Amino acid sequence: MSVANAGFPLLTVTAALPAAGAIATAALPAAKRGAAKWVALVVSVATLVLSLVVLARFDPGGPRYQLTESHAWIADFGVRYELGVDGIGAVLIALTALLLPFIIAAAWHDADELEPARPNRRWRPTQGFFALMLATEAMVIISFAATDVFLFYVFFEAMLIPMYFLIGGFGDRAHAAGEEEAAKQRSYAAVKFLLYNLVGGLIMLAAVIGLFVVTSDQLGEGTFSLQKITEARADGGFQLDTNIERLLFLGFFFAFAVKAPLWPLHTWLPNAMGESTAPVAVLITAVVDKVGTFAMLRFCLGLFPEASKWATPVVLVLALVSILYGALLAVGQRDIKRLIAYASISHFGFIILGVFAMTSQGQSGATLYMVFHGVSTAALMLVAGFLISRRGSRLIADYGGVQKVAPVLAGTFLVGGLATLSLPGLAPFISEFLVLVGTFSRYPVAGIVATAGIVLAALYVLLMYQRTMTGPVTRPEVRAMPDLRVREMAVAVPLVALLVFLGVFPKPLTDIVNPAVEHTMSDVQKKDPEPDHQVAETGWFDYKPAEHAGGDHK
Amino acid sequence: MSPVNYVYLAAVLFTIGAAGVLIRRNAIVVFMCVELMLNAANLTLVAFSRIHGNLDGQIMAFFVMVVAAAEVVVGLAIIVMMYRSRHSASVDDASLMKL
Amino acid sequence: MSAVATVSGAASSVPSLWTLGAEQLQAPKIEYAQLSPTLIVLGAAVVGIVLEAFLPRKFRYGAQLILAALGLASAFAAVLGLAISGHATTKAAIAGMGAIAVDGPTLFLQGTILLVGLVSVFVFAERRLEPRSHKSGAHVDSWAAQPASVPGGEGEREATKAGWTTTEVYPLLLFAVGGMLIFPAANDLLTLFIALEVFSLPLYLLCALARRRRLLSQEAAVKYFLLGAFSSAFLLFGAALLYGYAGTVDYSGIARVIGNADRTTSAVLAETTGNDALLLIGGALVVMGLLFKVGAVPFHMWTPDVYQGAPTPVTGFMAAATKVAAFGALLRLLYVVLPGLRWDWRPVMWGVAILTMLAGAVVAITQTDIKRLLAYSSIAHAGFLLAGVIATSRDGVSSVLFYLGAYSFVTLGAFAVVTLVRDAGGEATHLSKWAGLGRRSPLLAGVFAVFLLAFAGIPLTSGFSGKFAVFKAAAEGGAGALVVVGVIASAIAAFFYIRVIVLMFLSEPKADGPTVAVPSVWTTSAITAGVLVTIVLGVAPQYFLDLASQAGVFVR
Amino acid sequence: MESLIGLLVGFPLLGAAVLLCGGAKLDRSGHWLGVLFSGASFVTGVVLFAGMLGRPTDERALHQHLFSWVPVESFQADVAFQLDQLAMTFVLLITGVGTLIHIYSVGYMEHDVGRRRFFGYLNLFLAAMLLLVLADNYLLLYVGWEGVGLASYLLIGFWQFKPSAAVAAKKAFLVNRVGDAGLAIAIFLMFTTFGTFTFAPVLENATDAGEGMLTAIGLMLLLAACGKSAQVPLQSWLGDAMEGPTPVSALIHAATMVTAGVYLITRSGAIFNGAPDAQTAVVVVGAVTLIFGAIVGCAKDDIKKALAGSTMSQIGYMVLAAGLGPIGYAFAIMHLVTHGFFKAGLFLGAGSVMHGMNDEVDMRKYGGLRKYMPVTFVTFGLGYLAIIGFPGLSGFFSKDQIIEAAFAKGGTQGLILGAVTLIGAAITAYYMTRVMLMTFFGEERWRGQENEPHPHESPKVMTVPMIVLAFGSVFAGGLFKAGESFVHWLEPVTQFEHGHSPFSAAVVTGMTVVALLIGVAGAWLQYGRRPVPSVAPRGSLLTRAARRDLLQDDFNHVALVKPGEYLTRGLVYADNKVVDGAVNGTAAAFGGLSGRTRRVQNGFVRSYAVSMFGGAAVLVAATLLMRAV
Repeated sequence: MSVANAGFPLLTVTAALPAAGAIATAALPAAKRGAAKWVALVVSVATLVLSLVVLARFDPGGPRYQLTESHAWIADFGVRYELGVDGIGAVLIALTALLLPFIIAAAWHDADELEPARPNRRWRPTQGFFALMLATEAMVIISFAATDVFLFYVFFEAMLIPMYFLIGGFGDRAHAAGEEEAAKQRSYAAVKFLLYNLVGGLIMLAAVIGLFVVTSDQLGEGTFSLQKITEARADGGFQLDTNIERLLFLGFFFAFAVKAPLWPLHTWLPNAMGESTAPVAVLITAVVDKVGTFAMLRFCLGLFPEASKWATPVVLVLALVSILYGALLAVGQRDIKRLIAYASISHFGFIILGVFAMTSQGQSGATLYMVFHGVSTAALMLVAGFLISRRGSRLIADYGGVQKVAPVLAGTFLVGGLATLSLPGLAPFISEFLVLVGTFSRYPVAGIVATAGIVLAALYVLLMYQRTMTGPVTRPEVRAMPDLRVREMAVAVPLVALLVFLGVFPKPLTDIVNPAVEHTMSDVQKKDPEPDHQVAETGWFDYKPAEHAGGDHK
Repeated sequence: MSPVNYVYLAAVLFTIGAAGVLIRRNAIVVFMCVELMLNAANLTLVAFSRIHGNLDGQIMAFFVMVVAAAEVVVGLAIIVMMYRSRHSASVDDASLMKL
Repeated sequence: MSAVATVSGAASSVPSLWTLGAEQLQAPKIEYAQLSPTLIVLGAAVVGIVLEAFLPRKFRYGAQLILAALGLASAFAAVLGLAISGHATTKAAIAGMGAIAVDGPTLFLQGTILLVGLVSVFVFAERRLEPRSHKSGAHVDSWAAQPASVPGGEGEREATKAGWTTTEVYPLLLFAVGGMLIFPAANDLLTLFIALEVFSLPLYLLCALARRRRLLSQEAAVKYFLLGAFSSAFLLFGAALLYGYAGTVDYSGIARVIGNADRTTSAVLAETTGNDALLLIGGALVVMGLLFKVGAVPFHMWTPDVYQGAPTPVTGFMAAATKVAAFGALLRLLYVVLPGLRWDWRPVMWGVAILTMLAGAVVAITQTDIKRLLAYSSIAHAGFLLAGVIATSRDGVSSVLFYLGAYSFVTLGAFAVVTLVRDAGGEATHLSKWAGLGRRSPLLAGVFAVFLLAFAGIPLTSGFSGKFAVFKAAAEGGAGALVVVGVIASAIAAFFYIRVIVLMFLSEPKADGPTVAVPSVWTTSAITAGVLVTIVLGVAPQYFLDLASQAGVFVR
Repeated sequence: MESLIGLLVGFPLLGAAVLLCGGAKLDRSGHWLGVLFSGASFVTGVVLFAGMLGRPTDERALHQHLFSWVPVESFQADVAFQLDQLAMTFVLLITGVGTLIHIYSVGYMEHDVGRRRFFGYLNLFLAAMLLLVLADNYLLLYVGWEGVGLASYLLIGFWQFKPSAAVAAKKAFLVNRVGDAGLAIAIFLMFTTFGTFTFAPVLENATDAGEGMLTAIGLMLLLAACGKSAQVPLQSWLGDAMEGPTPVSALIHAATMVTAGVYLITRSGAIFNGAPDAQTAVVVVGAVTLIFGAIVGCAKDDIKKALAGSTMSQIGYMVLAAGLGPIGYAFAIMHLVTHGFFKAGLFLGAGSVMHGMNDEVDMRKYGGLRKYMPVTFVTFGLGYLAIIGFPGLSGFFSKDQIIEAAFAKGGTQGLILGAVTLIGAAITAYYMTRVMLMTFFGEERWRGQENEPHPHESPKVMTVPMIVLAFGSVFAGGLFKAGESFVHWLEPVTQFEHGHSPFSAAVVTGMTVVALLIGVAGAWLQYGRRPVPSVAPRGSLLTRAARRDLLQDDFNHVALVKPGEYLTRGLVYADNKVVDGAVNGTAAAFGGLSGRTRRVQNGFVRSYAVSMFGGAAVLVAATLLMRAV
């Protein structure tokens, strides 16, 4: 620890940069609207660079948590300012930092409608919008890097505030029932988002306090430090009473299940994603919600392994329900953004499935899933946002034949969609397949049920594509639709390229993630199930021509 | 007779006072009932002081009297002010703020 | 009282004031240094009265303001001096012949109260908000031009034209503060009662002194006064019974008797202590008197009405300072006098705490007046504080102290903000008027949002640190269930805080919406103080937590 | 040598990338670029083939390991290729026929605005298909598997402005997805059983797994095969797939992609050999589809749909053969190859006809075209003779082998299968003759209709590929049959054992010829002697059912689509009312509670006092109670 402290506080800086950027952006005067956008973009790119440095500095072979920082914060609560990343945290920080520039670029004009007709010294929506985004980024990064439960909790909760204003304050002007109704829906969605997560957070607060109490009477002084607790458990200095552990687990899990979101706590997501602007929707589902699934992996399993195992059956069932339920509801949606929201619910089902399958394939898959789902949803949702901004409507029925007038838009949209239905060759396929294999190898039935999800995914994606992009062009609004502009290309194309690249060559990521997953597996003291008939892996080099490949052992 | 009976009497007085507060409408009367309760307390103090054979109770009683007097000053002022502005001393009229 | 300590304990010889002459009584010993904060404040108050009597009207405002500010500031300096010189910890002692305990909690709370008083003085002194008077063109503040005059009557009109105001508020404030300084320090039942009255009576009056909406203001005063007097009668009767049980009003004395250290000293004591009814009823009644002051269910019903009717600066002062003082007294009573009865009062307090948290939160949901809303939220917070009180541990004490410090400034700031949102009729307290405030003046709305988030206990605000400290103490004290209830209550409470935020930021401004008055340096500084404390205690509370935990021991 | 394998996939992949990302500047040259890339792939294939022939049998298989793809603990997925005789066969078929069809398309798509995109997709398909057959493990095969699915989706829906095309594309992808799920599960099973899913280790050790597991895996693989090869019950998409441009139907939905299922079964032979029940299932599926497709083929008036039905039925033959085990694998592949030639030829012929007939597909509006498009007539005719199994042509040999093998299965099962294949042969002869007659003979029914077409022969760029394919359909069979060359070629991979047919080869051949004569005669009686009505007669019940693809879509609609719609609607409702309602209900409940409780605050001091008094009483009582208990 102390050794690590000597080092340069990379993680803190990575998180502090966007925070500073947020303040800077917010501070800009009303007239400097354009500058605000650029500041935000530049800062987010700089953060991306830093996060890449984090990835580079992270040594997969090294200790579990790296780049650690540890400073006293609130001794009375046993709270320290402790940062550190394992492979999982590192890649998720990278994901966050990666998506923000695209989100900001995509949201370039989203706050413009709100700008008052005549400049007003006090009311500066654009500055506020981008400042809030950067603030969210900072908080998300901290919560990915926090190795102190309390520190994590603080930002896990605080994150809600900027998100709340992003959802409630800025919407796309594309509501079917007019702006009046839209405003109502927006604030409803924002409040719903905040209340759901706040309730989850408060229940978690009870568990956090409980954790403090048990640590303080078992370790002498209460602590929230993951390392401390894990070490203490390792050398037997810390065993939780079964029931207490289960209660605490439930407290934590509830909060994360709301955030993730897991059925039946999911209903806030469609509202939030439906009413907010597409970039904000991406911020919700691709970045903020990942904190929930990440926290399950790191805190639920890391702190309460026994309880996690105890809860696994129920969680798996809920995850499966989420997968199928989300997919079926996606099929039934008439609103593009709500459709993508339900698709995300289905995907979060997969992630949680992978986390709780407790096999290395499942958990690596889940981690990769978080990243890839982030990228694919970003691609799909942002392009959808471009589409919606052109037509001013979110209803699928208002489109048709777009492919003819805007082929590039349609193309990127299709690739995003194919990624969402996890087509091989695109990144999400790898994660989904890993999750399925991992689940199947321990819970075959669950694996098979989940596999049904991939069929449904094809259904809702292709239905949406068919109804929006194909067919004859009947509507004048569609006929007048321009293809992607340069800015929009700059957003969509790199994401698509990334999807393809990671789909073909994910090894860099798996190399970083695998060791971290091993650690998690050791937390829960689980081993991968052995194959019934393990065969010596015959590499390609000692490959024999197939004269006995017929298996004619008669 | 045993000083304990005074305690019982005091208890009765206190209850009467409390009942008065709950029942009567006129602010002045309500206030007087409160005073009655204070005096019941006084009586208790004195009685116990007698029982315990130390003076704390009696001393306290004097303090209470003084306090009661001060309270009267403030209380009457407020009640009179209310009366002047609404020409009624009924506490039930003072119910603009509710829910 | 122990000055006139017991004559020969024999019940046969009839002790009375007359027989006293025989004995020479030793002059009571008063530690002026340790009582200095109280003395300074009360002294300043008296001087204030004199000034009020002799100064010509136009000088009064300035003089009173300076006097009050100086008095409070120097009193605070005195508190600091005492704390630094170790009176909070090592040199903690009973002073004033056993009447006053000068120890950690006392000094911590006195410091808090003094700061709150100081900030309140600033809010009291605000005279930018009201329009100038026509005739003299003098600035006026939010105090009645002439309290004695009939609302809407000739006298009032005259006074208003003349631009008079009630400068008596400053001495009254000082008296109230004086009483509050004694309240948590009181080390015997009599002092407790006196202190209670000393700070209650000025408050009753302050409630009645609003310039606008005088009927409401007077009604608030009446309700507060009658109910206050009622409750103090209960407290007194309870005190009498306790005296009856223990034969002394001295805290430590009673505690000793309860802990049957010296029951056998006298036959009488043996007899009275024979029936616990005296003790239990007495204790219950005293506690009830204090619960009334902290506004715990079911003794809370005065809170909304009084908070709404009283002049907003007074509301802020009451909400902050009264709670601090009352909880201080409650803590001392339960921890010093009745620790022996823990197993009797804890379950009861459990009930009260749960009721208070839930009722406060639930009823607040449907409130439409911002001041009433804050009143109910203060009830809910009283509930959270009670959870800390129940912990019955050193952590419990310090957590409550910290919470009080944090909460009082948030409250002050919030009510200070309320004073600024005005329309033709004075303050626009109806929630519907607050719609779209965020568009009109984002800064103010933002500040208020910070306060609301602190109330809601969102991390990085003092509200969260406080709530965490209290719940932690409660959980450690084995009140886990209470924590869960508290969490649920906070969830419910969050709902209406958020409602206000939604109203301010997400709903379109009304055409006839209120204007936000630009305050003078006074209110500004008050609000700034509120925000600063809220953030600092939220982000880096460690120092203050240490302070509180050092101050967490009562001297017995 | 190994290093060349990558190029097989690389060329078309590069082509696809260039064409799809290239932008409008490639519009004019794009198609030739596409041809170039596929041609390059073909040449590479030939080179490798030559190299392979140059090596002794047991060293023919090549292996190329490119890079480790997804390594997670024991889950080691590599991108590695395996080029053995089986793969080689497919490579040549795919690249060869593929290139021909590329060339053909240059002419066929000449006037289409999206031609560059079209060739991009075609190249993409070639890449995916080659990946499928070259993969050395099931996961990589899965990638190719879904890749061809994507290509097929894109090409069926190529004319997206036609809603029917878009819907057909979606349907094809969905039905295939069901099959893909099967393949995925099969891979899971292999991973959990063997800890790997690379061909060599899995197949070598298949028998350790035990029959139960092998059966499970086998059935899952069969499901996958059904999806891709349009076998019952997942056959419904193939007919609609004809919405795509005809070259696509020729390449993907006749020659190559749809036969992937057969490849999968053959490749996984070791697994099926160990699971007789699975084999039986395969055989049954094959037999049923064989008849099913044939019947559908008889009733269709749309020439492409008729050919689609026949494709279905021919693949039925292959699947059936593959289901017979080592006695059938080689013949399945052999028929696959010959079928690749003549069916591609037939489709291109059909395309050529449509080209000359304003894209008219209804055969009832054809007739007597032989003198207007002689080349098409001849090539189509040769393909026709080949498919009905006219002695001496390729179809005859391959089909005859399968029938023989079917009988050789032995026992009643063998007899039934033999009978089915014979009947199939008869029906094949019938519907193909029907197509032939309706298109090229009889009076010219297209005359005198509005915008009367002017039938004309297609340009060289189209006819040349047809001619080449015609050669293939004539001679390939004989070539393969000669000295069992083909069987010996494949034996190292697929095993071969001689089945012992109850009848001598001569007898079987005789029966086959009889069957085909019956079929031809039947068709002649119906369509050759009397004029063909240009509007379809109502027809018998069976005919009408067959025109509706034997009600397969109606069945799916009733059994799956409708219930699905109800389910989703129900869930959408439930999500709003129940799941969400619960939460909103709680909120409302608190609101109501609050509304009621606040009434207590009635503004009267005295009632407040009451509550205080009551509170005090309760407090006292409770305290006393605490002491009492």
